[in-house]
Amino acid sequence: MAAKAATKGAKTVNGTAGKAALGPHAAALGRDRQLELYYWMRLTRQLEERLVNLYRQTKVVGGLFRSLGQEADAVGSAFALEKGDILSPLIRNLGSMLVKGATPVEILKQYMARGDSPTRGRELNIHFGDLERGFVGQISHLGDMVPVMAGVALSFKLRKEKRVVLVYVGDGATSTGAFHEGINFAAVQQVPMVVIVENNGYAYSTPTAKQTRAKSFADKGIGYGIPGVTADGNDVLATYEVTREAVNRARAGGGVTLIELMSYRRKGHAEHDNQSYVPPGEIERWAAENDPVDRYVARLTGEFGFTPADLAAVDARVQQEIDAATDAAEQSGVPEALDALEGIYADPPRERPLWFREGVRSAVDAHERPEGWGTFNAARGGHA
Amino acid sequence: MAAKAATKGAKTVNGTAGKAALGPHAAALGRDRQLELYYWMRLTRQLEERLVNLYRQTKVVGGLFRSLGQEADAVGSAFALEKGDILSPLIRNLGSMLVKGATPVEILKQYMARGDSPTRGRELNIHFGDLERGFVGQISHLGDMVPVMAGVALSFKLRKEKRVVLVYVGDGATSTGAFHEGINFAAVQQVPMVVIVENNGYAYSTPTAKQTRAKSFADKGIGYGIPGVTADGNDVLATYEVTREAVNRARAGGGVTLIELMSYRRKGHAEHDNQSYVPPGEIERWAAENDPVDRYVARLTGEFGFTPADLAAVDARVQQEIDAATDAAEQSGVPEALDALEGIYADPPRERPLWFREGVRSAVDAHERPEGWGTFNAARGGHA
Amino acid sequence: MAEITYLEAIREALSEEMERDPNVFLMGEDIGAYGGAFKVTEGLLAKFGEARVIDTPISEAGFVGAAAGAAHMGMRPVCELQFIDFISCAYDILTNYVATARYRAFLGCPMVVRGPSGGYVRGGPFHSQNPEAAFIHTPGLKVVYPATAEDAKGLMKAAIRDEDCVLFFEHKYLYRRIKGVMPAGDHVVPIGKARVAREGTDVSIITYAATVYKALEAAEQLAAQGVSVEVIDLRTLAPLDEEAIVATVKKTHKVLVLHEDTRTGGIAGEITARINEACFEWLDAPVLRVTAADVPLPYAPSLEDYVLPQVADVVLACRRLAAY
Amino acid sequence: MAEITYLEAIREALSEEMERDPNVFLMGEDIGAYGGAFKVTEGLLAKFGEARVIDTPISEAGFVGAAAGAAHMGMRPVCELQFIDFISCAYDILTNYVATARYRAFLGCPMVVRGPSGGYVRGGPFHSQNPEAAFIHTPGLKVVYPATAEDAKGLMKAAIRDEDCVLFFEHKYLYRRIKGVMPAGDHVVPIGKARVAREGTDVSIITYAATVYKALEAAEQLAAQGVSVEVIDLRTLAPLDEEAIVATVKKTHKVLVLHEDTRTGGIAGEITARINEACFEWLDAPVLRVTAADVPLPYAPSLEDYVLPQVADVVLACRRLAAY
Ligand SMILES: Cc1ncc(C[n+]2csc(CCOP(=O)(O)OP(=O)(O)O)c2C)c(N)n1
Ligand SMILES: Cc1ncc(C[n+]2csc(CCOP(=O)(O)OP(=O)(O)O)c2C)c(N)n1
Ligand SMILES: [Mg+2]
Ligand SMILES: [Mg+2]
Repeated sequence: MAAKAATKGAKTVNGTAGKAALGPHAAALGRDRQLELYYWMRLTRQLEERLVNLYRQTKVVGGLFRSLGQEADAVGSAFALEKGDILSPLIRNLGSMLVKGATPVEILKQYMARGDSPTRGRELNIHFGDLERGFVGQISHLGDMVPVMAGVALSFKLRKEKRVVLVYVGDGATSTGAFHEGINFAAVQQVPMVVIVENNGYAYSTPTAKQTRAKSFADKGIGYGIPGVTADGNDVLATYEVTREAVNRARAGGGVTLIELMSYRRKGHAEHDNQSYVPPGEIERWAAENDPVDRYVARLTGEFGFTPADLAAVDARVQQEIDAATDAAEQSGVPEALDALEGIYADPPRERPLWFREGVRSAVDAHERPEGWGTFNAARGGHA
Repeated sequence: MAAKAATKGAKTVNGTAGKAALGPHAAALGRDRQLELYYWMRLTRQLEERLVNLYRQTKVVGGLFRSLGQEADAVGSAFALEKGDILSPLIRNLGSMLVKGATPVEILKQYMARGDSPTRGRELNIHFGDLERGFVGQISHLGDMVPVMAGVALSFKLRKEKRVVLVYVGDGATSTGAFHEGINFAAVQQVPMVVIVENNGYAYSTPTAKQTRAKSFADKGIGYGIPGVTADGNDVLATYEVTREAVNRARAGGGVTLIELMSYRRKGHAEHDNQSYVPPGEIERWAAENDPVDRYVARLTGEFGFTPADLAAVDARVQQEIDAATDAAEQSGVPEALDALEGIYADPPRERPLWFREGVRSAVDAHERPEGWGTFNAARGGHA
Repeated sequence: MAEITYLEAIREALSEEMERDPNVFLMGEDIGAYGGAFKVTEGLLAKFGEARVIDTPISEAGFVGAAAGAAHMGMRPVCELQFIDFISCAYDILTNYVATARYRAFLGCPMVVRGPSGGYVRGGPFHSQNPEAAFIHTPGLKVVYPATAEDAKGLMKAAIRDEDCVLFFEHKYLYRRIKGVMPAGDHVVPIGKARVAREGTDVSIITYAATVYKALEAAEQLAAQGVSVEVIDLRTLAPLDEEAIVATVKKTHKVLVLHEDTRTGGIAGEITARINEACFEWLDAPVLRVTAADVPLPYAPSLEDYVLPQVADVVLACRRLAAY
Repeated sequence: MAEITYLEAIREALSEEMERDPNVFLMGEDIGAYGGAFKVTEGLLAKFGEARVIDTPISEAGFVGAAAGAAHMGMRPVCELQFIDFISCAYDILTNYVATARYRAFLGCPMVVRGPSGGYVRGGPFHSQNPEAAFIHTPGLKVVYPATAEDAKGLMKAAIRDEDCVLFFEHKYLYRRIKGVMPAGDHVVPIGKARVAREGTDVSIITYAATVYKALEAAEQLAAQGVSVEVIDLRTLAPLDEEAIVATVKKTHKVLVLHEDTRTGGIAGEITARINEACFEWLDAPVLRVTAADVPLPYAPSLEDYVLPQVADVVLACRRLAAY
């Protein structure tokens, strides 16, 4: 399936890179919005590159998860939402979160487990959210966000609010019972929800053929009585188009759509994964022939008539924002140990320290940094 | 959906009752086998009628679950298996179990919670099994049997045994995560398994339209990359035909098939359910126009040339067997209290009595019979 | 005022809360037209309509998860599990998603998950469970398990108003057997407070739900034998009312913990540990447990009766404590 | 003989058992070509082939359920959960189907469910769990949780040979930190037997898994302060080795139960209750607990360190007991 995805993706590119006919929604985007899409993709990529540096400096606590080569799918789909809509990202949806208003400094602090990070050091990497801006923090257990987001969408329906939910799952996560129960519930209730399956060819090391016998993930739609469509996830405009269509349908009361976005995970599951299981040449082929940023740049400078200087200006802005965010993040401190006891419940607002910790402000004075221990270690490993 | 099912079922009957073209497998059945099908359907129906009597006499402990109007679907499908194949029944598959060798006296003792019943009074109604004869006892949690039976089928594949698994789920049970995870696993592993969805229009009080938006349950096959077919579950030969085809494919290494059998639940979920939620006339219509036993009788005496006396002889045999089984069941005793502590583990083989029960052989001398308490009561209620 | 059953008290609470707060709505299997397997929600569809009484597919993880999402948005969902035994299918969602939402993501889950629980009803291993231990173990969840009709109503109202997820276990043996007169007005029983069901001086029985009545019956028999028994009905299992537990230990110095759940890993262990930590010096005897035996609950009356705690067991255990 | 790690010991056990018995096979996510998230199964695909090392879809209920079905037929499946935290997704299948199969249907489930467990690794709330309490509560399941490399191997071999389902928790903090020399021959450690990890006379620490090392380190410090500590490594959590527990209580009369799991509803409660019942008279002090705080385990080092038990906590608690 990975190979198949590769072929498919490649096919879209051959001869058509940057030239696929524009759908009506994509065609309606003004020049600002066209450039904005580039900004988000570039920001996603560069921010992850910065995280790689920080990770190598052991400033990232836990694993680092990349979306290299999948930026279009994340950005293009989230770009189809309106203010008030809510999405639930997955580990490769940094781009979606940025579009929805997450800031680079939040991401960096979060990865560095800082005390003023969005989860105050409680949760990993990009596992955080903000209902106001419109994204809900995922948990690790794959599939669980589907029923949860179905419930968010149900609240929109019950309150007759014209808002839409977008939930992302990976090809692997479609195998979970939670995915099934959630999407079926949403379909029956006809809530305003879009489900995106990001088919990036792998779930950790598992190729799609070992995940499902279905020919395509879009085929699963029929079993839930909802439309199922496939699009080229490495074409940011195609991604935007298909999502916008589904979002509009949902907003109009048309219920749930299942969208499969074809892409490819060019890095390992996390930085520690050496991708030994990937057939030789596959990654290189995708990088050379089907990089979503390259493809969009070609289109921007060709079809849409932007100049290299236009793009360079965006690049410079991105770089400057990331530098500023890094400085800010590095300055923030580690969480105060006693904060660990705050806010499990609304009432009581905090747990009492255990008797052997009364009056103790932190458990150990110098936090031992666990040394390496193979694939999982604090400095060089970690898992979503 | 219930209404739709009704229409569909009725459509099959109109003008064709007993006259649907025979498929090759059904056509190959000899006269003995044709009559045997009648025997199993009649046995199923009459045994349940006997259970109703016993239930009214409060001899049944817990609820009573009927398969009235669904006998063809249970019998015809199980009839497609060979010795060595293993099925997992649901609450409406008494007929399947009988075909696989469960005896009336076992069923009666089981419903009466006798000490020498197949589960020694531990489990309810038809929740019991025997690997030798080829049926596995279900648990109440719907959907769970799908992964379990996928594992039984996996053992056949791993050992290169030419055996097949048949697992039943209701329309309602398809909504469970376990169904999804199990069938997907089986499909990916290409194990020799047939999954039958008995679409009887309702899950307890819930009509199919509130269970799924899919147009048909067979449509779910495509999402798992396996064949999905629908058949008239009230035509015992059509049921046999479609199952036999799938069983043969599975045995030949062709993997999993999803079969939807259209039928109708003429009684309530259990005897206590008054079916107030069913549209007026629906039950009567099915009873009058689409009773699976009536339809098969018409075919036996019409197309296949059996005489009323041939059938009467079967009826008499059935009645006599049930009478004998009832006598035997009524004579068996209640479980010995201390048996409750036997066989949770292979080792240790039994639990020690709790300290306050040492030397005590039974907890209470006269077992209080809980009085009625609405929809759930020991004498008049119960749930699968 | 007329007496109503434990079951009717729950229905009354649901109905009153739905009237009071338009955000309250119900989800579950067969709760609409059918009124639920035990008829707890009977009449509520007619009263509040399909948008607020939602029949779901057979998807416990699906609709409990959906409840969490709706709760984040300020709705107040109440989920019925047809039998509490099926809460196992929502275990992941409840323990990983719901219980942690406030802590890891600052998202509230004001929701209730309720269902008929418990044995003594010949329901067999999958219609008789007492799954409280698995959830008491999960920080972030609250667990209540009322014994009286008054508490069933008052705790349900408190549960619906709570800002966090409350698992509300209803004992099906009590549904129609237990009755009470509801206090007038807005009757809310605070979560986290135990109740002295009977005062006594020699031995304390700490228990909850159906076994409260086993304890009371035993206490009656023991009174005739000169042993004065105090019965504590915990009502809330998480958070535990440690104050009430300590108070009764300091009063009688002898404790029996009684529960219908299986023995190993049941809540009695936790209570024993707390007593050890908080008031070991006041103990004049070991904390003893009367519980179900460690087996799946069998179906036949003779077996079920053997496995579950009975009045005679409680009497025996209290006599042993009294004589200690 | 050379030392090998705790992780290698597990791999060695799997490999030896697969060689010994053709019915043993492995299932899990990414266990084949990739060798598993922690590389426990590395090399086994090459050695035993695709039929015996099966990469599964992300379906914990699916493949754990399938393991049960295969086990009924005489196979001996060993399931890897990528992280034990995902066992919650198989909670229903394990507690309702697997645990009850022998009792209600006379069907054996000789299978092992194993996975990397525990904290101290900055894994955050969903990659650090200790879910043993939920399963110890379930009759029909066995639970082991080794602390040493020798036990990891020997218990794994026993688990695979057991006629019932064994949940095998592997502490990921120990995977590559702890080493041992494997005893020669067919090294099988019986399920259900605790181990005296250190002899002592003043205070007993009852613990298991990673906190065994916290206990040993504390014991070392306490020895210097004149307090002699006995450390019991339970190894098996279900069934509990009550004999070993009682023996140490009768020896030291003072007990600290130490576990990494959260406090409320953790196994310490059960141990405390058993001690109360079995040897209350021998207690010279309350049974105390050192455990994690009742919160989801946070990710940042300062927070994780605060929540989890540390050596200093154990020292403090032992000193309090010694002084009692
Ligand atoms: C229920 C569950 N099981 C296992 C895991 C471990 N795990 C984390 S990510 C992952 C692979 C996910 O693959 P996919 O859904 O395709 O997303 P991708 O990483 O490719 O974006 C696995 C198995 C998990 N998080 N949740
Ligand atoms: C996981 C789970 N949830 C709820 C139930 C309660 N329950 C028992 S039977 C039933 C309806 C089943 O409907 P269906 O699958 O269509 O089978 P049918 O009774 O129609 O044959 C329900 C909801 C259950 N047994 N398991
Ligand atoms: Mg993927
Ligand atoms: Mg049905």
